[in-house]
Amino acid sequence: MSGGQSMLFVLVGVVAAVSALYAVLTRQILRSIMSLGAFLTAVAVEFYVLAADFVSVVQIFVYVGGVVVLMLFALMLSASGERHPLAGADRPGLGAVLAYLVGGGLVVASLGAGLPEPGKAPAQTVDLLGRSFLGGQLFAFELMGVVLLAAVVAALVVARGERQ
Amino acid sequence: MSGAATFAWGALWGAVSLTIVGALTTVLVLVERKISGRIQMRVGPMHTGPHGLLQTVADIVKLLFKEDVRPARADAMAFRLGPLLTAVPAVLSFAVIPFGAPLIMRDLNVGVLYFLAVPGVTAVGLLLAGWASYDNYSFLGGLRSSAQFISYEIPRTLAVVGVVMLAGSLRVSAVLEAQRTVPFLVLEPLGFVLYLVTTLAEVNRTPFDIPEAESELVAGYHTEYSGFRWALFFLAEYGALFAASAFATVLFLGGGNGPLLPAFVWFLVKTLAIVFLTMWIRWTLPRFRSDQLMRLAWKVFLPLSLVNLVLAGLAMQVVAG
Amino acid sequence: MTAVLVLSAVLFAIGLFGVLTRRNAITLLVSVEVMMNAANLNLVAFSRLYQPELMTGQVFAILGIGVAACEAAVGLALILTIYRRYGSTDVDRVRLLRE
Amino acid sequence: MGTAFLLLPKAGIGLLVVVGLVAASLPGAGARRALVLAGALLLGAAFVVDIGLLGRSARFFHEALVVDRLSLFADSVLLTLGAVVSLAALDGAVAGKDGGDFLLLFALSLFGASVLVSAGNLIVIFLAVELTIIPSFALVAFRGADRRSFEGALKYFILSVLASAILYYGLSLIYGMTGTVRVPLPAQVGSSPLLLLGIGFMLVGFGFKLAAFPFHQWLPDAFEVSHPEVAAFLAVGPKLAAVVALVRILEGLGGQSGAWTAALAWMALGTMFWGNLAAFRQAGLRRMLAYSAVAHAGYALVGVAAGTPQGMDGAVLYFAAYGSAAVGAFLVVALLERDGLGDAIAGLAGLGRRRPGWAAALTVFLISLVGVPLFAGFWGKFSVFLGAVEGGVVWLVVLGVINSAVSFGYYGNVIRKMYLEAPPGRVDKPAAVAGPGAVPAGPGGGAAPGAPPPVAETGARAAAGWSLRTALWLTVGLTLLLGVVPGLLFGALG
Repeated sequence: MSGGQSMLFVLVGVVAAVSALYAVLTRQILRSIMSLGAFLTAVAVEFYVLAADFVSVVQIFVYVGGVVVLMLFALMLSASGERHPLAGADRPGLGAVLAYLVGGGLVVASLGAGLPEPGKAPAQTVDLLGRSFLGGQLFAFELMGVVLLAAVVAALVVARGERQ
Repeated sequence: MSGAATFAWGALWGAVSLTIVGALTTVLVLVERKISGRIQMRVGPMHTGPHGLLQTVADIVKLLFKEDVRPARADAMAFRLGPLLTAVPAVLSFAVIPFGAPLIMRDLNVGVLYFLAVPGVTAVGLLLAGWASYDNYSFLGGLRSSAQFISYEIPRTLAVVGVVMLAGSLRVSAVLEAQRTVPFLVLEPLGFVLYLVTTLAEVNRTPFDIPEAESELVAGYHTEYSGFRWALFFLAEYGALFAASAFATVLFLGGGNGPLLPAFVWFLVKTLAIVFLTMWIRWTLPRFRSDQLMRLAWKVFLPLSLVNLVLAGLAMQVVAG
Repeated sequence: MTAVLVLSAVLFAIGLFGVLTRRNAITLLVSVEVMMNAANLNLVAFSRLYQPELMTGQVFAILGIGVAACEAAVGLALILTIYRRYGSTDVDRVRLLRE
Repeated sequence: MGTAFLLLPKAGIGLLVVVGLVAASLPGAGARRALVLAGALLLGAAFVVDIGLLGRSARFFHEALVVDRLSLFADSVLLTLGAVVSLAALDGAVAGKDGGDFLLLFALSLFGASVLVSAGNLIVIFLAVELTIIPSFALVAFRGADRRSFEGALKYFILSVLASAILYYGLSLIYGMTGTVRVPLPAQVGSSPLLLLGIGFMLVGFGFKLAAFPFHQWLPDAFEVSHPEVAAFLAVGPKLAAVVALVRILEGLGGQSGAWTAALAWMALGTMFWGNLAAFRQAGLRRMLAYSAVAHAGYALVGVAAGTPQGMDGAVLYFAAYGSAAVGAFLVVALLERDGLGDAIAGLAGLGRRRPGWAAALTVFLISLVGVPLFAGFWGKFSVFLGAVEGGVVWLVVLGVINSAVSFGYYGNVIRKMYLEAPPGRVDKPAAVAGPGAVPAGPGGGAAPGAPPPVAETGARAAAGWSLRTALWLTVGLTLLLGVVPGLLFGALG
């Protein structure tokens, strides 16, 4: 990464971290989901900065256009009671300590990892991805299709079970 | 390109896109009213300016100065975000539209996919707007609208995949290059029809304008909006319509390819022809019912778009040899 | 490279914190998505580090995004069903089973 | 490809998915049942093929799929399990209106497990784990009429996706630190802290899938509310697959890295103790079996923690040995439930006289679960502990043996109830049977809102169809056969 790029990376990274934090902290589910949307978009930008443009667009397509919309649907169809901020019942203490420990450990380990800086990224991402999907990773790609089938059937069965 | 230059170029293009979208909306609304007038044997707006040419300009001035009304129980943040999130994707999608050889902001590796992905965010805006208004009509409109949006996104994407197969690239310039001799309309007629029809559903136009079916839902998700925020919805609708038509030109009509005239002109002519087509459809066909609409998406368009993929494969064989 | 790792570590910790402290099913799902994205950042960055022309990390990330969408679809169907029965999406209030 | 026939067993499960798709779109119950039966026979045939292939190995799809000793053995277990569970479900879950969906979901999950045992790289491992669990959420929730089933499914879901996220993060770190997604991990990777953290996250993720302490909370809830057939499947299939994948990943590291071995040892220890002690307190048979399933995952982990090839093999073998008894015990639960007897342990009093066959079968299973010689379960424990001794973790073996002894307490209690206690009067109303003992734990058949309505005894006997009983006696036979001729097990693993 060039100097400008790494500065952009850090900047967008701060945006991502802040929106992620807001998403898990706020007591209004709608804000949480919207903040998640901002976070996902920021991560998509990070992907672009890391020269993974295809992943970046997939992130927007599937996550922001798909998952966030699904979550909003779920929220709105179950909305009546949840318009107001959630009441207590959260337990911050222990979770905060544990998350802090894990995060701290990871950060320290990352700082000490001493990985090399990546070289120049290939420009023809789409070509290479296509070759990978239909070459070395063909099996994983096909398996993904079965996973999708499973998810569709599972979601339908769960949603239908409730009608009986 | 260095970071700063990219940023400056992006900002410039953003401002230009916004201006284009604004101007386009102004013109297209007027054109639409005139066309609807002709089709229904009326004259349309006539009073402001010669032949009513300034009518929409006056409308915009009015909208800008109108009071911004917000229902008392509406969720303030969501109410503000809703129109923004519908308008911004429409503007952003202009980034990959090639108005002419140099007139494209970014010829992304993944341009075609970008164009399909970015407007997808609109669904979030529609849902938010409908929900935030705290109004049953708005809420139903928002839900229907985004459900429709998501359902039609699938056959639409698959219709475009056919073109991508033929072009062998997701890059907009490569798609255009591949059509230098024969536009894909010839090789992919079914794909074109699918794209056009699903696009009508995506931009909520008749016969797929369920979310704002006036007779049932008042004005759908934007029932409670007024003034500038309402104008943003309009901007989004016409911006998206123009962008989608422009992309139809890129994908199926060979973009700016054409004899004699400069690319820019050809591009505009083709795009406006498609825009006219959508308006024509809008004012002549009746509206579907909500459940019919969903059935149509899943049981007709989805299978058809799969058939289209097979046809695209055959077309590839024909082109190859 | 370090910047990516640190960012992803921070995001992972934020997501973990959310999972451990929040009790609403939808917010839990939000937190899990944050964690998955932290991993995606890692994968994309590592993809450039080793044999970038193979795109292994990016392929992994794309499939991971798909899996996350699958999980979300099934989970939200479940959450909606639960809501219709209990009138709440709060995990603590949904409690007929006991230890 | 001259070795393509090695994929035949997996193709059998793949075909079952297709059968499930057809069954899901058929309206008639009769045709559906015929299809399920055909599916069970298909799996049986695939099992025979699988046994015939033992000892061969090959890699497919750019090494993404590995067929070898471990995978063929695991597939033979999965195929048996699949056939038994489909048979058992024929009159149970499949009989309902959505029976075809059940078969489809079950087939998909089984397929995921079968891919997982052959996964040759981290990407496939992750996807296969997901393919195993995503349908199982719906399987757990399948008993739609009972509102608690959705609650159990929600808990299962939340912990599972959390585990998936942690596993995913761990895998991303492992990929980053080793530079490859191939498994087993290369041995010379060294031990950078980030890699160790990655392995740690992966272990936590698999710990959830195995329901190892302290990540076990989902299992009792999920098992209590689901169809007993589903519990039987979940107790063995996904866990076996997860252990095989874990063994495959760790194989390359050997006993080289001490940190993760220690972590696994503690995990195994906690799992055994927690499962066994909690099982003591349960008043319901199902919940007791669920906690015992937790404990048994602990025994298997002892083998993985040993870090020796012998121990790892033992861990894989453990699930085969333990499986027949665990599945059988849940089938007895299914029978009891269909008979309207509920599943309170107190209600089992006098079962030895009222249902001698079932009582005998349950006794066989429970003894096998304790690990008494000449029953299949013994050989599982034997090989795991042997491997652990070789690996130098004798203390873990001692504690494991103590745990086995402890577990006899609650298993024996059930046997005592069945044979030594008098039945509580003539039974006409099962609710009365389930009465006092069931209340504290709340799982009582009669008390739950959606539990099957009490049926008159004769009608119930007819309802508990031949297929379920066939499945039951199959598992009894398997438990005894593998117990008396353990060579079959050891030979199959090679």
